[in-house]
This record gives sequence, structure tokens and C-alpha cells, in this order.
Amino acid sequence: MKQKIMPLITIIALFLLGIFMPVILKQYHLNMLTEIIIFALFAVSYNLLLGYAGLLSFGHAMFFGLSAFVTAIAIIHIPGLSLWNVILIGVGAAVIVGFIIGGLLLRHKGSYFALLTLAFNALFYAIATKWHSVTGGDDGLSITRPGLDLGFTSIPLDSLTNFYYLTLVIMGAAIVFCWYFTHTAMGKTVLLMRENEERMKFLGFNTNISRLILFTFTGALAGLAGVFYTLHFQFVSISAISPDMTTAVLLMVFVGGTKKFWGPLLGVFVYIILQNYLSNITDRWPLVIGVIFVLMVLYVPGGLSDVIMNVWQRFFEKKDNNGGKSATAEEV
Amino acid sequence: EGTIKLGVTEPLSGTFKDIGERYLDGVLYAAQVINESGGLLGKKVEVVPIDSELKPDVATRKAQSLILKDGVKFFCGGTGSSVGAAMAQLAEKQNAIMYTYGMDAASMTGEKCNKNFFRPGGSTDGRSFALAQLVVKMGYKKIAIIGQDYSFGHEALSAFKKRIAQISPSTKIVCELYHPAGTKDFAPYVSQIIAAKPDAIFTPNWGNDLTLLLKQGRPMGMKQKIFDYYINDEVTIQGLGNDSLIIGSMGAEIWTISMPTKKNEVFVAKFYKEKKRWPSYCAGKAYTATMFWAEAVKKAGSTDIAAVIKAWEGLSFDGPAGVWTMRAGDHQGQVPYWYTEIVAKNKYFKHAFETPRGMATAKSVEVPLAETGCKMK
Amino acid sequence: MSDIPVFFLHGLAYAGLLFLVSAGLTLIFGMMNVLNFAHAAMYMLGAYLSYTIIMQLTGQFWMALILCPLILFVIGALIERFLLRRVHKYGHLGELLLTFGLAYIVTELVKWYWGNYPLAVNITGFLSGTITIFGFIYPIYRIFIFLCAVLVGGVMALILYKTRLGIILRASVNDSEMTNTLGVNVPLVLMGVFAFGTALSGFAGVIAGPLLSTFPGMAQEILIDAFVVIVVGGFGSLGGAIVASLLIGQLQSFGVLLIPKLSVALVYLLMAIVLVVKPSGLFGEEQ
Amino acid sequence: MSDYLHIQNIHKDFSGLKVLTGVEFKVTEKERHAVIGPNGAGKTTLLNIISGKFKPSSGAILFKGKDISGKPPNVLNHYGLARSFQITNVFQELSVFYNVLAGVRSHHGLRYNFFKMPDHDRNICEKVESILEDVGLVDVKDQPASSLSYGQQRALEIAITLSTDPELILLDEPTAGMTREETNQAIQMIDKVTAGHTLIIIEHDMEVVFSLANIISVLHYGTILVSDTPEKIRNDQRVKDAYLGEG
Amino acid sequence: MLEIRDIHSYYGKSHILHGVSLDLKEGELVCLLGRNGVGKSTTLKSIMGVVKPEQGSIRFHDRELVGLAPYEIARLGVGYVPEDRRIFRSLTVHENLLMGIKNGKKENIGEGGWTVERVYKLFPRLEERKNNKGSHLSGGEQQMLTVVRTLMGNPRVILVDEPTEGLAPLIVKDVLDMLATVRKSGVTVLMVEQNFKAAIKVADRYYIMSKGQIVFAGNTEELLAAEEIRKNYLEV
Ligand SMILES: Nc1ncnc2c1ncn2[C@@H]1O[C@H](COP(=O)(O)OP(=O)(O)OP(=O)(O)O)[C@@H](O)[C@H]1O
Ligand SMILES: Nc1ncnc2c1ncn2[C@@H]1O[C@H](COP(=O)(O)OP(=O)(O)OP(=O)(O)O)[C@@H](O)[C@H]1O
Ligand SMILES: [Mg+2]
Ligand SMILES: [Mg+2]
Repeated sequence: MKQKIMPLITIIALFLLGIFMPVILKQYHLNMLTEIIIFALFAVSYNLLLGYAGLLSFGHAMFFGLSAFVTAIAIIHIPGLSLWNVILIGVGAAVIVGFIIGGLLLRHKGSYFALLTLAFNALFYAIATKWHSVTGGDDGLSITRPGLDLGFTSIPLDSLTNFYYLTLVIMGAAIVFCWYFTHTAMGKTVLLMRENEERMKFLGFNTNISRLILFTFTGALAGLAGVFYTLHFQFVSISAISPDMTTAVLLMVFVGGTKKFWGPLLGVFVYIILQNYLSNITDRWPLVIGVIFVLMVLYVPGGLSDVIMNVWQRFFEKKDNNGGKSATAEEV
Repeated sequence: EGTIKLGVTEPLSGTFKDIGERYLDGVLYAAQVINESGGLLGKKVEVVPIDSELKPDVATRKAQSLILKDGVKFFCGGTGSSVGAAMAQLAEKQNAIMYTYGMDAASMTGEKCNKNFFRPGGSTDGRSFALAQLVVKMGYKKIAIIGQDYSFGHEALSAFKKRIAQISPSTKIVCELYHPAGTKDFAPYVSQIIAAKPDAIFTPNWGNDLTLLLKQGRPMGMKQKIFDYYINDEVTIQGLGNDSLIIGSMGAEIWTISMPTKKNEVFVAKFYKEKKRWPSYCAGKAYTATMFWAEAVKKAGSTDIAAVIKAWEGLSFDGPAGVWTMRAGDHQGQVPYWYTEIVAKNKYFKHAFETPRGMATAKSVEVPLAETGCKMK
Repeated sequence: MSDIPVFFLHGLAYAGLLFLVSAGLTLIFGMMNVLNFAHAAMYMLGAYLSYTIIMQLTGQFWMALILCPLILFVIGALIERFLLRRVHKYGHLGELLLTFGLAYIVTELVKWYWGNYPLAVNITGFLSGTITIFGFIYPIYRIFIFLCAVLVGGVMALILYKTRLGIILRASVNDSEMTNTLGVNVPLVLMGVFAFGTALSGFAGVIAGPLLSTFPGMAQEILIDAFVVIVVGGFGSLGGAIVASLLIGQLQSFGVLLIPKLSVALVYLLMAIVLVVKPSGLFGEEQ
Repeated sequence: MSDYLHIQNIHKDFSGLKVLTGVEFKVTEKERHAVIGPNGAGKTTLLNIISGKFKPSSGAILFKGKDISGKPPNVLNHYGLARSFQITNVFQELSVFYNVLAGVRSHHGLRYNFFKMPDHDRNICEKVESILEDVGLVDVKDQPASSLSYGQQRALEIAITLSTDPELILLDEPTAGMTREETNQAIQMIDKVTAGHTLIIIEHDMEVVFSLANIISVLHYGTILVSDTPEKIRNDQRVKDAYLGEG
Repeated sequence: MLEIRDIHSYYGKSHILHGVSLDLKEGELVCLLGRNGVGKSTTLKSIMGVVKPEQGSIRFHDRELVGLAPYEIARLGVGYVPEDRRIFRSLTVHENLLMGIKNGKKENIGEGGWTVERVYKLFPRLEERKNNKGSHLSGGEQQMLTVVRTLMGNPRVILVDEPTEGLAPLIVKDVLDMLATVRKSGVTVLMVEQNFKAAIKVADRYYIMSKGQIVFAGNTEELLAAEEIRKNYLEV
């Protein structure tokens, strides 16, 4: 049991730490941190697909981008829309699209699934680019953040600090819910399906529906991240929905490691910081990214979290009875 | 605080790296010239390159960090109107100034205009007007027009059509085509152009979309004279690898290397002497626009944003490319356009390049403020 | 409507190009079940190599047509031997991510070495000429592209279906362990397949060079197209790739003529319809 | 008495290969029914059809009077059917406890719940423990399935089958690959855990068959050769010829 | 000609063969018996290199086989017929046969060697189906095909895993006759067979396995005499 409480304590500690960040950090870093938190949810949702369900999607940005666009469009076209409704509409769009596309992809797995999600992502990208009158096409859309209406009072969000707190609370809650999700019946079902889908059918699970629910659920989470992405930058462009965005989240998750719940969080942190500094140091950063990728696939396929776990186990834990092979996704 | 920092958002990696670098070249040279002559308000101008990756979100993210971290207040950029639009918004929110020398989308100083955004350079309207006037002046009657199927292409073509209708009702648009940006096979388009039997072709295409139109179209019998936005791009001409494809084509630019003005000759000669290469049209535009900006800052006498905005509005700058005037109502520079024609023999390169063919005055291509759709606070 | 035959020719030429570009990808996907993301980068490398061979070294298009695929064959073999084979044990994800990283590296190295500027590969002589068909001037090179595609498709079909090598290839896909016990060096075969697939992408690059231009964005532009061909044709099916290329080629050509506003979307529309009606693609086997 | 399970004229071909050609037999409630027959006779195929893995090419399966043929396995599981696999088919990476938990919570309706944690439910955990007790795996409940011995894995296979508390249990060669002693233990265990349930068992091991079954059906290349009590089967000449050999 | 000494083989962590030793002499037909799961197939796979023995040695005409890849072992003249009908499903019957020919070379097939023509003569049924895809064959046909496909390589020793499994009695006889013919032509045969009654008609010698070890070796008379052994390790 102790093992299961640990991550929760860590998350709460991180959260408390987060509360003091605006005091400690300069605006510049707070800005980056806000971005990291938003992408953290995006990455965690992606890892529910990749790490837990074993589904390699090349189309996760389509939800992220879709909600990002819907958010901007809603704010522009419906004056006076409250923040809560903006979030609702943004996430709702991801849910609907996730459900439809999930239905089409139900029967596919492995490389097929990867290729098909890529194709759908490309389709959405094409729509966003072409449908200029609605999406702003190449130019993107610019918005002003609506204020936060709490019923008894309303808080303006134009200051970064206020928006940071909102992001921290909502993204944080969503991430904690993801963590919780991995322990719920549904979370376990998804995990077991990756292990042995056939057996699950014979145990009374409708695996198709489970996959559909998961696909929609992770889509909705990515959508929520997308909503905040737009709110954060007060701007959205086709790069939010481009296959490059999927690549980015794949990289984040892969760098951090898919086996641990906190792997992607680590990955996002490292990736965004690395990207910020790499592109300042060298304009050949795609080369560096490629090399990192290849080396990681070859030597640390488990990602940074795996490296950390190994080091941790070597130095701080006695060898456990089943030969150190205990790092299964189950007890994350 | 001994320097004035100027952030330059350009694609400095990826596919459009070379364009970004050529623009940056001009800004850097402008800063060098300013600094050599004692700086701006006694301070050195420090250029901070920002790799936009041609993505508005990336550009704004990086620019925002610069604003927050280093207090950068001035930005400029030339590539990608999406980046420009996003930067304009950012400038407004963060009380900074963004100006562009290369982003031509008319809407940026039209319905999307804002007080923190300036365009000393040209717009699609102005350039399409200039080219339409040239086409009519040269007596062409049946024109085929083809452009990229996104906002830029549509804007450019519609401005062209509008001006043709205004000045020469007898000139007909016989074929109007839009192709996706990055089209690989132009054959189906070329066949339609040929079938329409035009006597001239107008296109705002640039880069690969221009290259392929010429490269695939010419051998299929598309022999007409081409009027194009960015015809004097030496990289495109070189990339064609076959001068005969492009010789005779004409274009209009706000700055071209061959403009016969005294100031330009001085600038080009100095540039060549120092760098042992010719300034590209990108560098020239960025240079001229940045000098204009410096003029505004000088006039304001401080780097206070409100003061600079106020100073720049209505300011005239007599630079290498003639007199540029910043219209207060929409922050759109009123600039003349210089015509060029591509010829085999020129004094700059071994390959075909431009020769001057006159100009369209700023007045003749002006868009009345009322028609721009700009409502600035 | 007298120009219908010309549009048909346009469709054929473009189909030829599409097929050439997707042939290697299909081969590797069909034979090894590896979704090779580095494919387009190899295509780009082929095109740039051909620039060096034609414009800087020999001046001969034919030399590039022979040398580039050979060089890429070697590169492909090395990649399979020293990288791909080692990540095989991590399953598809590992292979996919590896080729993904390789795509970044190759693309960036190409830009580094050849620069960010578009380069012109010019052909001279017979191929650069035109002929008159149906009363229209038509570039010979476009017809040449189509013939090359027919040749490549034919050779691939012949190898796959008419030679012992083809039988071995198909057997290795079916059951590599059993094939191994029948005396076939399966790892070598797989290396050969990957190398050959890579060589094919290089060949496509050489062919595309003179028609399209050789520029830094060329890899990105082509990858999605090739993927669409595969999705529509059926995963890893040679016949599917041929039919899908022809279909998309004509769809593009006539789409531009008849419904220009939708011409880009047509391809995706086709893909969506195929996915709904036959999820495994036109010629793909049900999973 | 109405039939509990009625296999009606089942045919199955795989792209031309006729595997089952009119299988017909009945199973009464609480019966222990063994299906024997040579390799490739179609026993597993039959079991696959009953349990919903395959659809029959024709024919019907009446379970308590309702035709269940062609229903997907998860639906059949809700009706009360469960099966084991000839080739061990467990969740290799997970602990024994979680292996069994999966089925138990499915039976308790905790399948797609987004909020409840199944391992925090007392009832469910107790049920898992009791099943593990029955099959003798309590001691190893926290070990990953992959670390179990072959015999233990087979026991786990049965435990998972029992985890959804089925009324009709289908076992496919549960003792295949077990040693003599393991087999004897397995017989006792199966005898115990299936008491009061209906059982269909496929086996090549006659000892298992004769010590467990009330009724034996002999499947011979696609059809039922004979269905009868163990004593009769033991002495049936046709069965001797087709399957038991000189016996 | 084939000497197997004390091999230990594993699947992952599970130890399957606990020191198996057996010998084959030129031209004999040896039968390996034993219950399900005792490691008979694993023994054949270990010889073939499909499973790599972690300990022990396998010598074939003085060549050490342990450590070689399956295709190298096959090229030395070892043929292998697996137990689970591993025909190539998307290849036609004819192509399946062609796959069996080593290096595609016809020249090293001496007098009396196996050729496509000869196979077709012996099994006309296969000729009738020669353009059928492997997946469209009946179980019995598939089994036949697996055996003759390996023969096409004209091996010097052939390892056959349960060649009569799932075959109709008539075809069982055909296959066993064929193996007898193969043996007569000088090829050594090591056969795994569950069907004791069938095996006894063709085999010269027997090994019985239990739990990954050889528990009996002897000829037909010795096997018939060893009632206790048969009871414990074979009969059900
Ligand atoms: N999915 C399938 N496609 C094609 N043929 C199949 C398929 N599954 C089984 N068969 C064939 O059907 C026949 C019967 O198979 P089945 O597994 O039912 O036999 P069985 O009686 O269970 O044999 P055993 O005692 O060896 O388990 C076999 O010949 C097998 O090859
Ligand atoms: N691929 C595998 N992975 C793990 N264990 C295996 C594998 N194949 C076989 N085994 C196990 O190894 C043991 C020996 O298997 P083997 O196939 O050699 O037995 P066999 O004597 O040939 O049995 P049968 O008569 O059933 O064919 C069995 O317990 C089996 O479960
Ligand atoms: Mg069976
Ligand atoms: Mg066996």
C-alpha cells in the first residue's frame, strides 16, 4: 500500500511547490512553467494510450489542436462566453470527434493504427489549413482570455500569475485524475487489454467499447490541454493541430519513459527546457533531436524514468525477490 | 541598459531557413550601419535573432520570453504572415512594437491592424496594383492568373483583378486557378492555362511553387510572359538551373538591387565592398525598413513605445527605395514599386537576373484608408 | 473536353511518380512490417546525391540512375544491420521510433551538406525533349517517369511472384523461423529487403529531381502522399500500391480540372471512403 | 426435463477446410461432459464455437433454450459461460492476484468504472482470495504469472476461468503438459471447484476423463461418433478403433 | 553420424531439457517417444538450432551444430519437419515445394533424389492442388506437404515431429511408407511420434523421454519387453 500512496504524496508535494512558484520565479520562467504544466497533461493523456493501452497514435494532436481551435472560435464568435463554457465546448468537441474516429479505428492496432491516426491527423491539419474563414488558416486566430467567473466573484485572467494558478489547479486536477484513473476499474481494464485482449473478452469485457472509451477519454484530456494552450498563448495556429505536434508529444513521452506514470511529466520538463535552449544554441536542433532519439531507442528504450528507477534500485533498494523485474506498469 | 534590443523573428531552421537568413542579413547590416554612425539615441542596436520555425506559436513563445526576460520591446520579421499576425497581437498585448518588411498580407494593416504593428514595406494590394498597371501598360489583353490556394494567393489575385477592372475594362481574365501550396504536379493547371490561350500570366507564387510552375509549364508550351511577385529572387533563379525558363519575366518590388536611386547605389556598393556579395532583395527590404524604424525612434527621442508609435505615424523616410511614408491611419507604409525584368546579361550574377524597368509611384498604388478596413483605436 | 486524353496522361505521369515513391515503403512495410518513417528522407538523399552526380561529377543522368540506388542500397543495408536489427526485440514501437529518428538525422545532414537552397538537376538530350501527342506538346520526361514506374512495378512483381527469391521473400514474411530451417539465411534476406526498399526510395528521388525540384522541404511533402497510397492500396500490397497510385493520379488530374475547389480534399475523401468500406485498404488482407 | 445445453448440427469450415460437419449432442445441468477424439478432430474448434471465439458456419447452440451461437465471448460470459485455454493464456506480466481479480470484478460489474478502485473492494478481494485458496495459489499471489511453474500456470488458467463465477465451465485440456502427480492433483482440484457446476472438458488423458466425466462424447473428424457413459465408451468397439486403439 | 551429448535447453527461464543424449547411426530410423510436453519437440528444435541449447554438444559428421544458425544447419544436410503444420499459408503448394529446394540448385540432387515430379507422382493429391494456396488445404494435405517440402532439400538426416498427427489412417500409412522409403535411400530419420502402434511398424530403435530426459533406449524387442517403462512413460 505504501507504494501506492507515494505517488500521491509526490503529486501533492509538487502541487504545493507549484503554489509558491509565482513568488520564486521570474515572469519568464513562470511563463515556461505554465506551458510545461499544459503539456504535462497532454503528455500524460498520450501516455494513457501509448504506455497503458499500448496503442501508438500518430494523431493525438488532432484532439489537442481541435479543442485549441474550437476554444478560439467559440471565444471569437460567442461574445460573453464564460470561461467554464469555453472549456466545456472545447473538451466537448474533442469528445465527439474522439468518439467518431475511435469508432472508425476500433479494429486496428499496431502499425495500422499508427498509420491511420497519422492519416486522420493529416486530414484535420488540411481542414484547419484550408478552412480559412473559420480557422484563420495559416494566420491562426487570436483571442483575449475571458475572466474567471466563480459565481460570487470574478477574477481577471490577464495577469500571468492568475492564469498560472488556474492552469495549475485544473491541469493538476486532471493529471491527478489520470493517475487515479490508472487504478480504477477502467484503468486496469485498459492495462489488461494490452497484456491479453483475447482473455479479456472471455472474462466478459467488451474490448472494443473499452478501447473506444479510452480513445475518447484521452482525446478529451488532450482537448482540455488544447483549450488551455489557446488560453495561455491567447493565440492558436495550425501548428497546434499539425502532425509535428503529435511528434512533439511522442518525443516528450518517449524521452520521459512510458512505463511510469511520472515518466511523461519528466519528459515534458526535459523536452521543453531542452528545446528552448537547444534552439538558442544551434539551428541544427532537429539533428540533435534525431540523434537523441536513435540513441534512446538503442540504449534506453525505457526512457529517463527507467534510468532513474534503475539507479534508484541499485543504490537505495535491496534487490527484490523477482530479480528487479518488478517495474511493471501495474504498480505505477 | 546600454543597448536597444531588436528581436528578429525569422525561420532560422527547417525548410525556409534560407529566406529567414537573408532577411536577418539585412537587419543585421542595418544595425551595423546605425552603430557605426554612433548608434541610436546614443545606444547600440543589438539584434536578437529568434528562430520562428515559421510557426506563430513558437515565435510568440520565444518573443514573449524575450519580453519577460530581457525586456525586448522592438520586434521585426519578414517571413510568414501567420507569424506576423501572431506577433502583432503579442506586441499589442505586451506593449511592444512589431514591424515587418516582408509579410504582405493586406489584412495585417487592414481589418487586423493594431497600433503596435507597423508595415513600412509593401502589401499584396500595392504590389498587385503595380503589376496590374504594368500589364495594362504593356498592352496585354488576355490574362491568366494563378495563385496558391490560401489567403495570400487569394488576396493577391483579387487585388490584381480589381485593379484591372478599374483601369482597363477591355482586359480579360481568361483563366483563374488556385493550387494548393506545395503542389508537386502543375501539369493539370498548365494544361488549363494553355487551353485558355492567354497572352500573359500573372502569379504571386514564390519559392518552389514558382519554380515548378516554370519548370513544368515551359516545356509543355506555356510560353507567355510571366508577371510575378518575387521574380527577382536570386535563389529561385539559381534553383531553376535553366535561365531560359525565366528570362523575360517581370516583377515589382519595394526594393530591388537595380533601383536607380543615388542612395541605393551607395548602399549596394558599400554592402558589396564589405561583404563581397550582393544584398539579396530580402536583405534590402529588411535594411531599408529597419533604417526607417531607426528614424522613428530617433524622432521619438526615446524608446518609450507610445512615443515611438506617435513619432512613426506620418513620418516620411527618404531612403534607398525612394520616399516611404508611414500612414497614421493604418500603419501601412506608402511606398513606390520598382519594376524589373529578368534578362540574361546583368552586372550582378552569371545567371540571369534583373534589370530595372521603371516604377509605380506610391500614389498610384495607394489603397484609400477607407477601403482597408482598418479601425485603429 | 478535347483535352481529356492529356489530363489522363498527366494522371498517369503523376501516378508513376507516386508509385515510385511509395514502392520502397510498401515493400518494407509488406515484407518486414516496419513502417519506415525514414523513407522520405532517403528519397531526399537520393535526389541530392543525384544532383552531385549529375551536376557536379559526371553530367550524366544515367549515372545517377544507377549509382544513387546502389549507394542507398548500401546505406539501407548498414541501417538494417546495425540499427534496425538491434531494436527488433522492442517490437514495432522501437522500429518505428528508430526510423523516425533517422528521418530527422538524414534530412538534417542533407541540409547541412547541400545547403538550404533549392538545387536544380537538369537533364539534357532526348529526355528533356517533347513530343506531340493528341495534338498537344508533351514532355518526354513525364512519359519516361511513367515508364520507369511500369518497369519498377513490373520488376517487383516479377521478382515477388515469378522467382525463387520472391517465394523466399513471401515465405520469410509468412514464417521466418520455418524459412530459416529450410536453409534460407533469413536475416540476410531481411537486410536485403530493407536495402532494396531504401534503394527504391533513392531511385524515386533521382527520378523526381528533374521534375520537382531538389529542395529542403521535399521529404516532408512526399511522405504523407506515400502513406495515403499505402492506406488506400492496402498495407504492404504491391498490387494495392499500383492501383492506388493510378487512382490518386487520375483523381488529382481530373479533380483539378473538374472540381478545383475540392481537389486537395479528394485524396483524403478517397482514403476515408476506403477506410469505412474496407478498413484494410483496397487490396489489403484482413487482419 | 428441458435441455441445459444443446449443440445442434454444428458445421464449421475454415476457407474450405471442413472441420466440423454436423456435431450434435446434449448436456444436462450439473453434468460433467468430456469430449475426446484424435488430434485435429475439431474439439478445440467446437469449444471455440461454444465459447463464442468463432461463429459456426451453420447450426445452433441452445443454452437454456436460447440460441447463443455467434454471440461474442463477452456476452456469453455474462450468460454464465467461461472457458480455459489449451495453450496457457494468462496475463503474464501481472501478479497472480491481479490475474484473478480481473474476472472477479468483471463478474461484480466493475469493468469500465472510472471511479472505483477494484482492489479496494473488500468483497472482491475476499472472492479472489477464496478462488486462489481453492486452486492452491495463495502462497504465490503476489508473484507475476510469468514466474510460475508450468503446473501453477495451468492452475492459474483454471482460476481465471472460475473467476467470473460461471455456471457452465469449458476446460480445454486442463492437464496437458502436467506430470503424473500434477495431473492427479489437478483432477482433485477440478473435481472440487466444479462441484455443482456444469462442466465440459476436453482431454487426451484418459485417466482424467474417466475420473471426472459422467458422459463422454467422442468427436471423430467433424462429427460425434458416440456419446455415452464412461463404461460404455471404454468398451465401445468403434471408439477403440478410432481413438483408444488396442486400449 | 549425429551425436547429441547432454544438452540443456530453455524457453526463457524455464528449463526444458535436462541433459538429453542420443545417437543416430547412418541410415537408421529412430523413434523418440514420450508424453505430451516432455520435451520431444524441444529436442528436435535444439538439434535444428531453432532453440539454442545452453549446454552440451551436438555433432553431425564431426561438425559441431550448437551455435550455428538454423539455415546453416539445414545447409549441412539436416532437414526438419515441425509438428504444427508450418506450411506457408500465402504460397501455393507448388511454391511451398520450391521453398524446400536448397539454394534452388537442382544439380546436387543425385540419383534417387527427391524432385517435384517425384513428389507429385507419390502424392497425386498434391499435384491436383498445386496452385492452391497453402491456407486452403485440408489438415491432412498440409501435413503431407510439410513432410515432402523438407524432403525436397534432400537432407542427409531428417528430423520429423509427429508426422502422422491428425492424419486419416490411410494417409498415415502413406506417410510412414514414405519415411521408410526415405530411410531405404540412405537418409537417417529421427521421428517423434505419439502413435506407438504406428511407430513400431517402421522404427529400428526407440528413445523414450520424460521430463526433459531420456529414460529408455533400445530396439523393438527391448521396448516390447520393458512393460514397466511403457506403462509409466507412454500409456495413458
Ligand atoms: N483458424 C483456423 N483456420 C483454419 N483451419 C483451422 C483453424 N483452426 C483450426 N483449424 C483446423 O481445424 C482442424 C481442427 O482443429 P482443432 O483445433 O479443433 O482440433 P482438436 O480436435 O482440438 O485437436 P487437438 O486434440 O490437437 O487439440 C485442424 O485441422 C486445424 O488445422
Ligand atoms: N515456445 C515456448 N515457450 C515456452 N515454453 C514452451 C514453448 N514451447 C514449449 N514449451 C514448454 O516446453 C515443454 C516441452 O515442450 P515440447 O514441445 O518439447 O514437448 P513435446 O514433448 O514435444 O510435447 P508434445 O507431445 O505435446 O508435442 C512443455 O512444457 C511446453 O509447455
Ligand atoms: Mg485442441
Ligand atoms: Mg511436440
